[in-house]
Amino acid sequence: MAKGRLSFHIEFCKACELCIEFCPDGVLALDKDYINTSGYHPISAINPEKCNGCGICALMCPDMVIEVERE
Amino acid sequence: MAKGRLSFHIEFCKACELCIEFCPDGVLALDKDYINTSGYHPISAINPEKCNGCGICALMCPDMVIEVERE
Amino acid sequence: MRIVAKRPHSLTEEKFHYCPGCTHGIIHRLLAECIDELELREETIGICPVGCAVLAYKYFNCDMIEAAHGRAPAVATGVKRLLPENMVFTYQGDGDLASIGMGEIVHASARGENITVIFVNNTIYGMTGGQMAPTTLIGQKTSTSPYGRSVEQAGYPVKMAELLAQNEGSAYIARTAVNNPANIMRTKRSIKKAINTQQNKKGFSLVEILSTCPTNWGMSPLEALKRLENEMIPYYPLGEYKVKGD
Amino acid sequence: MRIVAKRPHSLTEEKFHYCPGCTHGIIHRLLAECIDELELREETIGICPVGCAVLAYKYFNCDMIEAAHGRAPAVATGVKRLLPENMVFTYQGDGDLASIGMGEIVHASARGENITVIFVNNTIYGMTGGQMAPTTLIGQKTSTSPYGRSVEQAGYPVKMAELLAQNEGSAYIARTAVNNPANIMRTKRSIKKAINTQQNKKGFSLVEILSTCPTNWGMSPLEALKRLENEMIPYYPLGEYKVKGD
Amino acid sequence: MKGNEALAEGAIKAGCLAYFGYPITPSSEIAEYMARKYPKIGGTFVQAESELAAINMVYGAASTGARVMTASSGPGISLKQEGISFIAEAELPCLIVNVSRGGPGLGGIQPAQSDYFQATRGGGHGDYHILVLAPASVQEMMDYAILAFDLADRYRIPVMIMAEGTLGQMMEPIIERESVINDYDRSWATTGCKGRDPNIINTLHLLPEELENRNIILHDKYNLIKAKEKRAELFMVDDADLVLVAFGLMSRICKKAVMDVREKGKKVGLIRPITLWPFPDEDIRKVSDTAKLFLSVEINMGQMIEDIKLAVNGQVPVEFYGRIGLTPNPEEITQEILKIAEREGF
Amino acid sequence: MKGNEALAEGAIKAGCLAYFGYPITPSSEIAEYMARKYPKIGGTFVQAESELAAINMVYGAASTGARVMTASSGPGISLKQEGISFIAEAELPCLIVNVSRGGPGLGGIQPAQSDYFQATRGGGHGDYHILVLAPASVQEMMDYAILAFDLADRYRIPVMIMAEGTLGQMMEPIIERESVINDYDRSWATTGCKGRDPNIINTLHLLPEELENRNIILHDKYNLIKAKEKRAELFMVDDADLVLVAFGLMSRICKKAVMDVREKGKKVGLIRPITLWPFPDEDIRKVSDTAKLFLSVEINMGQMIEDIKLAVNGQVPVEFYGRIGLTPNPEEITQEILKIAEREGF
Amino acid sequence: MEEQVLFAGFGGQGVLSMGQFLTHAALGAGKHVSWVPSYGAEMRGGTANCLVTIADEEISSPLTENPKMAVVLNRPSLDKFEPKLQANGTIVVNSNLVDREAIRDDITMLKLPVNDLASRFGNPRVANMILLGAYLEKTKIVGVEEALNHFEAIFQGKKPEIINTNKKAFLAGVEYARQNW
Amino acid sequence: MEEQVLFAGFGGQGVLSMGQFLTHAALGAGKHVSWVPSYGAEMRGGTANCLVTIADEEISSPLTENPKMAVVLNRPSLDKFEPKLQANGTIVVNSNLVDREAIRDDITMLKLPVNDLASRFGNPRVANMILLGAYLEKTKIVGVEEALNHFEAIFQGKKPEIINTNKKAFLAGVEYARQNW
Ligand SMILES: Cc1ncc(C[n+]2csc(CCOP(=O)(O)OP(=O)(O)O)c2C)c(N)n1
Ligand SMILES: Cc1ncc(C[n+]2csc(CCOP(=O)(O)OP(=O)(O)O)c2C)c(N)n1
Ligand code: SF4
Ligand code: SF4
Ligand code: SF4
Ligand code: SF4
Ligand code: SF4
Ligand code: SF4
Ligand SMILES: [Mg+2]
Ligand SMILES: [Mg+2]
Repeated sequence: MAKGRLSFHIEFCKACELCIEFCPDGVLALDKDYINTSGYHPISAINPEKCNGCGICALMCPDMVIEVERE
Repeated sequence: MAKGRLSFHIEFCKACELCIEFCPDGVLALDKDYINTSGYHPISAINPEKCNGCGICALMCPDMVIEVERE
Repeated sequence: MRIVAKRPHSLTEEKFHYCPGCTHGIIHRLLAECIDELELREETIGICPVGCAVLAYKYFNCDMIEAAHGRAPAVATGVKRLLPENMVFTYQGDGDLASIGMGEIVHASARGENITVIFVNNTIYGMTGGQMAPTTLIGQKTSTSPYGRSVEQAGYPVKMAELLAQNEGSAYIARTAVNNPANIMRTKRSIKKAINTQQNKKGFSLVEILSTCPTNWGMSPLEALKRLENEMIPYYPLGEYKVKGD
Repeated sequence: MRIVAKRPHSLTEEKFHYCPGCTHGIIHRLLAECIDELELREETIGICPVGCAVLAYKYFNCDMIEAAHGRAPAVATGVKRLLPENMVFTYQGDGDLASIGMGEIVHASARGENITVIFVNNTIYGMTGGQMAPTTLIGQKTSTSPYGRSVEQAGYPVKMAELLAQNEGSAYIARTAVNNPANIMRTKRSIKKAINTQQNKKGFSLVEILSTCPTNWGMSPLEALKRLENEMIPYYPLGEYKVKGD
Repeated sequence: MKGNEALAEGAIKAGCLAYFGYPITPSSEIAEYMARKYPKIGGTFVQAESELAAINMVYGAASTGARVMTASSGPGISLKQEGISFIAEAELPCLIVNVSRGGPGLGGIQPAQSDYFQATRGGGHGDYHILVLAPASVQEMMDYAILAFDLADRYRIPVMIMAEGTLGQMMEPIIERESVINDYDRSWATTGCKGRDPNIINTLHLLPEELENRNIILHDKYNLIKAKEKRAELFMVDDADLVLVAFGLMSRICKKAVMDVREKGKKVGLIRPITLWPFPDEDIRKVSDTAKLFLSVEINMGQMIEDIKLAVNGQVPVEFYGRIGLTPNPEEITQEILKIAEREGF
Repeated sequence: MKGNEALAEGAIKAGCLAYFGYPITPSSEIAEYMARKYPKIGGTFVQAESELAAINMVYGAASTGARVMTASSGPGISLKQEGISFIAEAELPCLIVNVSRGGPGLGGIQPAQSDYFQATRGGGHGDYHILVLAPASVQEMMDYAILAFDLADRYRIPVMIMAEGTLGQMMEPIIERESVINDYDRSWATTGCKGRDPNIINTLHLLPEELENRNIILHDKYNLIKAKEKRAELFMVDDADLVLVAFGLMSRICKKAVMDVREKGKKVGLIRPITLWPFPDEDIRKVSDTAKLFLSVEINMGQMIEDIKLAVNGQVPVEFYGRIGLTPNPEEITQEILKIAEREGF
Repeated sequence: MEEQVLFAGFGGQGVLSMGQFLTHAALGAGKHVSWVPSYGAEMRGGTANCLVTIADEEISSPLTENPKMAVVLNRPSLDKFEPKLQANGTIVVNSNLVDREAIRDDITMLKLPVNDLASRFGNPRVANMILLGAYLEKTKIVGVEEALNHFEAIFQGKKPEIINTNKKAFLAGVEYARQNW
Repeated sequence: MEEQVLFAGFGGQGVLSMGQFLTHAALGAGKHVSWVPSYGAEMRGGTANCLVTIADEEISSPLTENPKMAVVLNRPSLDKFEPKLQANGTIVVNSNLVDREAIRDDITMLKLPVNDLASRFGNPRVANMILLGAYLEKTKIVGVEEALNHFEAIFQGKKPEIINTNKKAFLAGVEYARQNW
């Protein structure tokens, strides 16, 4: 099964959670321990290993925070 | 057969000839012997006896020159 | 003897300034007759356009307002919102309504403004000397389309009746013509229907009337009627495009 | 490893000023991806509206012009007529395009102007703080329809795609949405089709995109997507309304 | 209460029950206030599709003899110019509010006074004027709205209230007013001609003589207004060497500066035009007999200064201090005053 | 050749190959001329759906760096005010023609000069100016069109030619000009960013500092234009007691009157402003050292007289003679001059 | 020499083109000319008029309220312009549409039954040419021959038969003036 | 007495309502008050601020470039307004989003980890109330009790639980100020 690798431009994240909602594999969550300079808890991968690289999160993200690569 | 009586407000006539064209009984013609103050040869009835009072001439007249009565 | 035809009360005694054979005159008379027959003269407030009918306020024997070019529907909205029980009509040419006034007419229709619009489409700007209108037919020569209107340069003639019928707010939309006695009678019926629509508070009503401009078409009044019949009606089909039930 | 998703070249590195979860951002990205894929960045001239997307000139990495409120189609006409080989697009909100800009958009379409219009319909005036738009749904509460939009007072929401499809000059007219991955992909396909239409000189092309305004709807981004799906799509059916063949 | 809301409330108190407008920052709260209030009191609120439609709806509504208003800002006011010219010619009373922002072009939404020329010289075509009032507090936003409708009816003229965006946005406590509504002749209104001859509202005059005649009639009216309605507030001008001239919010800021500088013993005063048209030139002329120098302080690049110069007519020099985008604050005005006092040895 | 046609031909000679406009009397012949000519020479003629669309098409077309123009009159020019403010802010070169008619409102189509304030003070919102030229003959209609495009490019500013309707309608023989087209920097134009960074045409400045900065830049440009481009024609002013000031067609009529009165031995002269903005105030100031009285003659109720007073600055009295609808003719100007000479004992 | 003549009549009577014809003829004769139409009052059905100024050197003012000469084709125009004519001025009238004598005794009125003459050519549109012919024959502002030479130039693009009828009409006017004035 | 305080932060942080709350409270306390928002720069995502002036008699100028006090919720606002503060002025900051010390030594900086405290209430929107409580406790421009009395009036229309959470947040701020400042 395909594997994906994620990278985040967290300073651009506005914590809208659209990516989280639409990720089929529950890979994503907001990082409650960090506040970016815009004052938001940015996105993070809680279980990156589950990522299949489908790119749906990036498709839904209004702010192009997420870059997805796939094997 | 119905008879019509015509009266003309000749000062309003602009000699457009629409009434003449549409009169079914060839009752009307321009009066070449008179020029109204607007500089037009106004409408006149050349054979009034033929008028059936249908009112088509008045219907077509853009300037309400013609008044039609019918028996 | 009974009177078959005479000048309606809803017109003043003023002589029209229109060119010989211009059918603006016929349309004025039809509208005035409808107002007479519905006994609305004293309740009516009319809005004139900027166009050859700019002087209509001298001809209609009721309260009249001269609007800026294309803005009659907005002016009518202001009047009607404050006097909802009065009859409010606008009388507009194709340059006035379909060109500069496009925004106002589409929105008056979308809002379902309870007004009646008499739209005189003669495919040209009469008053200003025969420039192209949005309704000018393909190939038609005007002073700003001297080689004939081309699609590349000016696109396609707009069909206002069809366009406005799209709006939910439009309650009565029809297109008629005044090129012969039968069509003139139909035009009168449509105008009356439009006014009834307003009286019944159903919403926006408009009658697009195909009309002539002998002067700027460079034709005799009779030739002009023929052109209306042979060239305009085929492109602008007559009929009722929207009739809202209750 | 191959890249599945990354920032398109046709966008600058600027961070969007849009509110969290506002789908303006998604639409920007889709348009930019199409420009990338068609390799048009250096041929493109974009016109921004006055609305929340007023700063789009900072985001699109191509020549950009900021137009007066509602006039983008006229500005685009001026550009396209002088640079017929360049790709010209306007990006407009529903207040900009469907309210103040109604005259310009209807005429650009009637003229068959060979431009592409990205029409972002979020049923509200976002930038100015949530006033009613012509597209605001019946019953929807906004700062200028605080008790919910009523037909009596404000008439019916205008359906621009349906209206503009009427014009002969319109070559491609579609309505899409960005509420889920599938619709987002469809939206991208429609945008690309619209640009192709322009490249093939077929005439006016427009994609109406149903979008969200979490801030002025008073909803979370996720609730906003739900509203788009449950309330907007039923009133504004998705699909292609006009596809001109050759 | 926000300034914009105070103005809207004042209009309602003046019996204005019809609002036609298109939203634009920083004026939108006026429309929003009416949208909330009118449904409860039987008023008419229409969000027009554009400023053009709005001003022409006002034209129509005013033709019925009702008290009506619209509000906008910057670009929106420019779009209304054709309509304003028509309303002025047709002599229809109404209120037009410009909660002004910085231009030109789209500019910004910062407060500004850069529409002074447009308001006082007629941004539209033809020889016409509108009466222009410039409030300086939230209280005056309400009071002048009431005053505006009375003046509009008295002279059958469109009245403009021009207020900087800040004034529309800021909150201050206010005293609610009860307004006396004088009734004026409305026999000219188009309300349906039952029992009378038809009325006509028209601005077309094709005959040269007729057009000239209309312009003379308007001109005479404008002269009458000039004779009767000039308003200004004079503050510490009697012994002043340096007299500041400023209107609206700017006048309030200048007042603070004047007080601060007076404490330093400088003889400085302030003239605050309340009517921008007609401009209170006599007041300024009189003061120019004793003052040594005028300083026009504006939130623009220098517009009212022309009216001051025309009033002073070369008697004493008139200088300018202004900026746009950023509103001059009391501290910098104080500095400017001291600089001049220093230079001139006041 | 009609004045309007001469102007159109001049524009073509200046390399203007794009016209966007909406018809209105008495300007329509310009559009009609372009509609006939352009198809033959590869020009772009678009009859816009409205003046609003027209001016915004000009905004777009000018953004590509092309020479473009529009023409209108009275109400149409009012509708263009928002667009003109945008074009001025964006510093786009273009030509806007006002073949003026009488207002306010729909008014009439008689010649008039009652849009003077609108043209010189900016009828639109914000602190901006446009360069305004006033031709007085059919020949100048052509010559100034050529000049206008050069000035527009040199200063990246919209230029307006303001001509009375009569001038647009009348026929006079003219000498055809060949125009030298200087080439100016166009690197700012939006033509697609191949091989360079993207260009942006924008008038939005949300940050106060940015907005202020923009206004200062514009202001400096305006001062430069004031320093370099003021133009006027002086006629028999050296020994004149009474100096008439008139522009456009009116100046020609006044010239005749001046000549007639000179024959009667009266010392009368004429100053004819050619640029209405920037206004040739130095010329007038200089003459005010020797002249005893100025008479502003306008086809309006008195507008340019303010600029004359500002220039004279109280040195000598400035009087006004004008009417609207009817153009003052040489005979009545002569009478007016003699009346004043009589009264003042010149 | 600086002459000013006013042409006035109904919208449709071709008064403007009458003036334009004279303008072109005079230009051909190397004069300075200005033609100013009263497009102002010229609404549909209204009256139209134009003022032609012909001079040897540059024209100072193309406008005047008191022309020396006027050619009027209808009654309203006569009523309007007779009072404004300069003393000793000349006014040419279409006697078919003008049913009165001159009121002033310090001007000369020349009459011509234009419509009657025009009907001879079956085309009422040539009325203006008849008047112009008579007018030029009488005033010699531009020589009749010179005018004839410029017909083709002025009517360029028009069909030869049209040009011919107009020439004939023009000459008929010349003839009438010779006979009756 | 005429005090001016500036509130600044991100668009969404409720700085404007913080100022409005103070305005209403002060009005309730019978003062002259003006509230001026910087709606100017307040674009989506941008920074917002408002200036509140409280005085005993009529307010001369509602504007100033140099307030005596400022409450800033983020770093950009601190960078922007610290330099403008009057000498001996006080600046209150949200230490969660402001990661630096004061640069000037002639002003007092008071810190408060607003986001941390707010998370206790599960609702980040109350952050502004926490700050306000602390600020009032410290400055006494309006008495804490007086402010509390006006809560219902100010929040009228809002749900009781909302009002309560805000009150709690407000008091938490007061408490924090007592403890730490
Ligand atoms: C703002 C403005 N623009 C242009 C004009 C000039 N104008 C007057 S009428 C008209 C068009 C008339 O055509 P239409 O509306 O079709 O009426 P018609 O004369 O054909 O009946 C135009 C362009 C104007 N008066 N005002
Ligand atoms: C002439 C003019 N009128 C009004 C405005 C104020 N204004 C700016 S944006 C806007 C509407 C924005 O709504 P929309 O077009 O739907 O864009 P959105 O913000 O929703 O994306 C308005 C009314 C303006 N800038 N210019
Ligand atoms: S790529 Fe797919 S699986 Fe991976 S995080 Fe994004 S949405 Fe989830
Ligand atoms: S969609 Fe984008 S902005 Fe929203 S939470 Fe996910 S990464 Fe952040
Ligand atoms: S009434 Fe009928 S028959 Fe009589 S004239 Fe008229 S059209 Fe002819
Ligand atoms: S239709 Fe009327 S105007 Fe025309 S000729 Fe007949 S009567 Fe005269
Ligand atoms: S110009 Fe045309 S529309 Fe106007 S009156 Fe004459 S014929 Fe009728
Ligand atoms: S206001 Fe609405 S449309 Fe504008 S950015 Fe915010 S969410 Fe998007
Ligand atoms: Mg028409
Ligand atoms: Mg929107």
